[in-house]
Amino acid sequence: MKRIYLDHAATTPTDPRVVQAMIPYFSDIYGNPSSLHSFGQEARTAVETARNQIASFIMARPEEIVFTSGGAESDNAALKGIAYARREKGNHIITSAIEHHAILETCKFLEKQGFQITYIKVDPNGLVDPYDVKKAITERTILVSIMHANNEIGTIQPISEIGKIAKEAGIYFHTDAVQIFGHAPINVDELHVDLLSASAHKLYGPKGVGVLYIRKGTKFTPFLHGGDQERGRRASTHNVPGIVGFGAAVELAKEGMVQEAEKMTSLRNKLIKGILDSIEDTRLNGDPIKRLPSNANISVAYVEGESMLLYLDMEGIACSTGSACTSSSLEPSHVLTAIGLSHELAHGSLRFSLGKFTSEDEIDYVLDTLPGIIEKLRTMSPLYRKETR
Amino acid sequence: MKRIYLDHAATTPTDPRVVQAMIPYFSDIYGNPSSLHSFGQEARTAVETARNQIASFIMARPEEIVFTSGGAESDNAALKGIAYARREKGNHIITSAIEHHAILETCKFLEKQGFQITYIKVDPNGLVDPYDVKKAITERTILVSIMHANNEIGTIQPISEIGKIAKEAGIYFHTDAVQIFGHAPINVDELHVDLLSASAHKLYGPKGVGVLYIRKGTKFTPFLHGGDQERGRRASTHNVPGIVGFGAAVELAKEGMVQEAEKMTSLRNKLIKGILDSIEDTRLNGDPIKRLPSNANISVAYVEGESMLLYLDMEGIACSTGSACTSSSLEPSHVLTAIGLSHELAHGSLRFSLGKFTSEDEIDYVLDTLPGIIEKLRTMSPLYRKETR
Amino acid sequence: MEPYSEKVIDHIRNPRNMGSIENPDGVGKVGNTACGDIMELYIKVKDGVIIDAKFKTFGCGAAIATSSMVTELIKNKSIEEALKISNRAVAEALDGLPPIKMHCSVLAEDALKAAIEDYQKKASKNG
Amino acid sequence: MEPYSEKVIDHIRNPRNMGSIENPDGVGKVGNTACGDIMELYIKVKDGVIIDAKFKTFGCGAAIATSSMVTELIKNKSIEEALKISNRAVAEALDGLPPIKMHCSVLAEDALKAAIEDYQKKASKNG
Ligand SMILES: Cc1ncc(COP(=O)(O)O)c(C=O)c1O
Ligand SMILES: Cc1ncc(COP(=O)(O)O)c(C=O)c1O
Repeated sequence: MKRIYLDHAATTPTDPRVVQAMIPYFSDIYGNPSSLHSFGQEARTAVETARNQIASFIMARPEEIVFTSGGAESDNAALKGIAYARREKGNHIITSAIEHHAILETCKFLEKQGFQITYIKVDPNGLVDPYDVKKAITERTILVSIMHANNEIGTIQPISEIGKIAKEAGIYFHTDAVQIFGHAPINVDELHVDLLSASAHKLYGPKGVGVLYIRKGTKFTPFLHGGDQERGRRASTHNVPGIVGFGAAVELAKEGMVQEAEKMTSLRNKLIKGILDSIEDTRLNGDPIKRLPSNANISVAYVEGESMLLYLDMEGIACSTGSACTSSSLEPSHVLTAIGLSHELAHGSLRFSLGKFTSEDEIDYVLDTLPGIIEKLRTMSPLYRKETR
Repeated sequence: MKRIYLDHAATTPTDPRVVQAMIPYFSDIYGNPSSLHSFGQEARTAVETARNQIASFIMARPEEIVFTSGGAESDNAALKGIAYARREKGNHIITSAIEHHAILETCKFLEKQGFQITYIKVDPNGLVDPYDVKKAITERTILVSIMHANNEIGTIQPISEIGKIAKEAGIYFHTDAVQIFGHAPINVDELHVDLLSASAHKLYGPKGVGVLYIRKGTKFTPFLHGGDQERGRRASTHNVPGIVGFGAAVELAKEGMVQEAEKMTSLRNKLIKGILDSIEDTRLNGDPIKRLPSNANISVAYVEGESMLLYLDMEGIACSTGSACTSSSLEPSHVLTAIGLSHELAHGSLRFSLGKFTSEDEIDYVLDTLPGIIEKLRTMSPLYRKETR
Repeated sequence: MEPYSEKVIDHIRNPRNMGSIENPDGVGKVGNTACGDIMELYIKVKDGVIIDAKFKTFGCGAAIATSSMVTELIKNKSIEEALKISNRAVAEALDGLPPIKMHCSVLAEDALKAAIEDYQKKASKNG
Repeated sequence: MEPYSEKVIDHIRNPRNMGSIENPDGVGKVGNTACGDIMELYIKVKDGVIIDAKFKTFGCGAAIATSSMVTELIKNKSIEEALKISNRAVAEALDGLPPIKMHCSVLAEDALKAAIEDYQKKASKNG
């Protein structure tokens, strides 16, 4: 059976060139970068090369890059790192209602520790209004954290505007850039961010390695306590192959991302148009323009997401859904709810996320396959009454 | 030049068989284990297989195994996870003076959050007296954390006895087993531990992946907040290749560790005897019997550790030192100080840690090389006055 | 989430007794879109025996599979026998469900109970 | 820690002027085992010029390299010139030191100052 992977927002295959770059660092150059001897120093050089690659990619200095175990750790470290470092200054944090769980759950934890969180609402396209951030700032605000691009609906936020507001107010600004990192140019100065999270496996790098950018001079309490690694900002033996892989992935992204984005945008638009045209009672979620080139998030009335996902999987097509049934909370996606979808439409959502290897044939196959599946599931659905329409 | 790696306590080379097991999970079976579609489910199966391998290795249930990014994260998660979950019950934690920095620095952080820590002293061999733990328990004690084997001097603690004391007092017990995991049998029930930390790269597995064992029923607040992964106990996309590699490393350890320990013990003893016999004013640190088979920690009077390390490195021999000069604190190793070494002897320590690939030839080469180096450095040393002896 | 059993997958792929019955003797409608699952169960009863059963479901894979399975389990069973079918029985007949999906089997049991209640109400009215 | 420069490594591998001077004109002894470094600097002075210098050091690689370098820098320099040599100059002559090792260059400067002071004390006594 044909197998089509359209879930790149969940994770990407590691580019074989990235794997090749990593291989020597498992069994040959295996030292601990913290060791003084030559085995350690060779490994250290590899880590510093990757650090330079990543720093130059976002116009940062190498010493502003902290390696972590992934996007979730970067998010946890950013929020807790500032919260604990700035506690005497204040206890108020501003974020949005549509952040990733790594942000929202960390906020919940911080609320239990006495912090106050403002969750900025978004408009029906999922956009944060920078003016709302400005209004939410109080004397006790220590941090603003707004994601760069949303992982479910792909909406890209006005980060630079929000950053400017935070900067003018003298408040640290963090952005979760996990979804956009490696897919569009990023300049930390132009964005006015003090902290930025990224994860290698979203850009054809390995799973289990991330980055937290921390602007020089930012007060920061480590999240992972222990050794002297990362200038005291993150303990634990470096994941050398993973870090090398992240560096290699960034190098490939530098070269390819602009072209890849163009290609994906046109395929993505074909997919969206094809679905909306051929299947009635469907809608696009997220901003039609300010969105990730890879993202097509569609709600299909009268049918539930997980069942669509499973039927698509039976036809070899992999995607994801914001349906409650995939989470233990039994709540539909907080993002789809935040943009005002009814429960039914939130449950009936599909996210197709394209990758650099996605072909037009694959999109055509989805467009051929999906209508039949929807028809079958609608026939099964008590919400869909052909006769009464 | 011959290159001899005797720093396995810092990190081990990844066994090529482990790397082979990991390779398919980069670019072929690359799904996110949290995804419902077949790409995700294949990856999920691989993660669950590794979980079973590791659980059965320590006689635990699979659902008691939580994958982390390494030993430092496991340590942080264990301490903070219990501290926050048990805060109403009490705020007192017992640990030892010779723990890894991942424990001690986390304790320092918790002290700032209002917790009280008792640091149990050790005897001149580095042993914790279980009776001291018993005496330290108060009504407000919520956790005891004592490491299984020390990373510097190799001393193995009476974990089972300490575990029994904690159990009888109804207090959670954590052990940092990073150094011993995969090198000797572990049975979590016989040790009476509720939590246990391990890190794959200390047993020929990959860097950047660890495990926290959490006994069923243990109250635990997640350290890394976010998704539903690991039954809500640790967020972030699974590091599938790393986890598979950890499982494979454990399988190899199951087969080989008893024999390897025997071989290392005899080589290690030859190394220790050879050094003590051929170089005057040297001493062994740590317990002579209750010690890791791999560990030889020697203090050399009149010379400083980093300079010995560098001279050895020039001859192709990689080891480590507890000298202050390798840390940013400028303090010599807290472990060597805790066992009562003078500043001079603490500064003049060398740790050789053997591995399963270490050969007798390599040990002979060290024994041939070291005396000349010590002689040269002693000639340079103002503390060593040949004439006055 | 733990994976679905092969039997669940089979019932998702080939749902048994999908659809509705014209002039049913009993209908059970349970669930709502808030929780994500809606089930409708239709039964045809003759001489106290369920001779036909059909379902319509808006819901996840487990919801489809449990609906499908419950219709299979009750066909040609007497009303008394059908009333004894618990959500656990439905889940077991499917070789188990992932823990977070057990609520779907509860919904299937509820739909069955509701359909039988509806039948009994109608029967007592007509009787 | 950042790696040592090649020049530092060279001075560690081949320390210049290692040893002591019999009947030196000045000796500087600085440091202690608590901080991990001890340096002894010996100088021989003729007509206000340092004609020989030797060192003994207990310490890390940077301590050895800075001791070695400082003896090189002061040889054949006048006392006045030698007094102008700062710890930065020593570090720079070694193509830099890792930040956490800069204190070793301070120790080398201290040893030099102490040796010159010792020489000046002796000289004024004899003079
Ligand atoms: C926006 C966003 N933030 C954070 C994360 C967490 O990244 P990771 O799974 O690598 O920890 C993800 C992806 O899972 C994401 O999409
Ligand atoms: C005893 C002990 N605990 C914790 C750690 C931390 O493990 P990792 O570096 O894998 O985070 C180490 C090794 O570095 C260790 O030896």
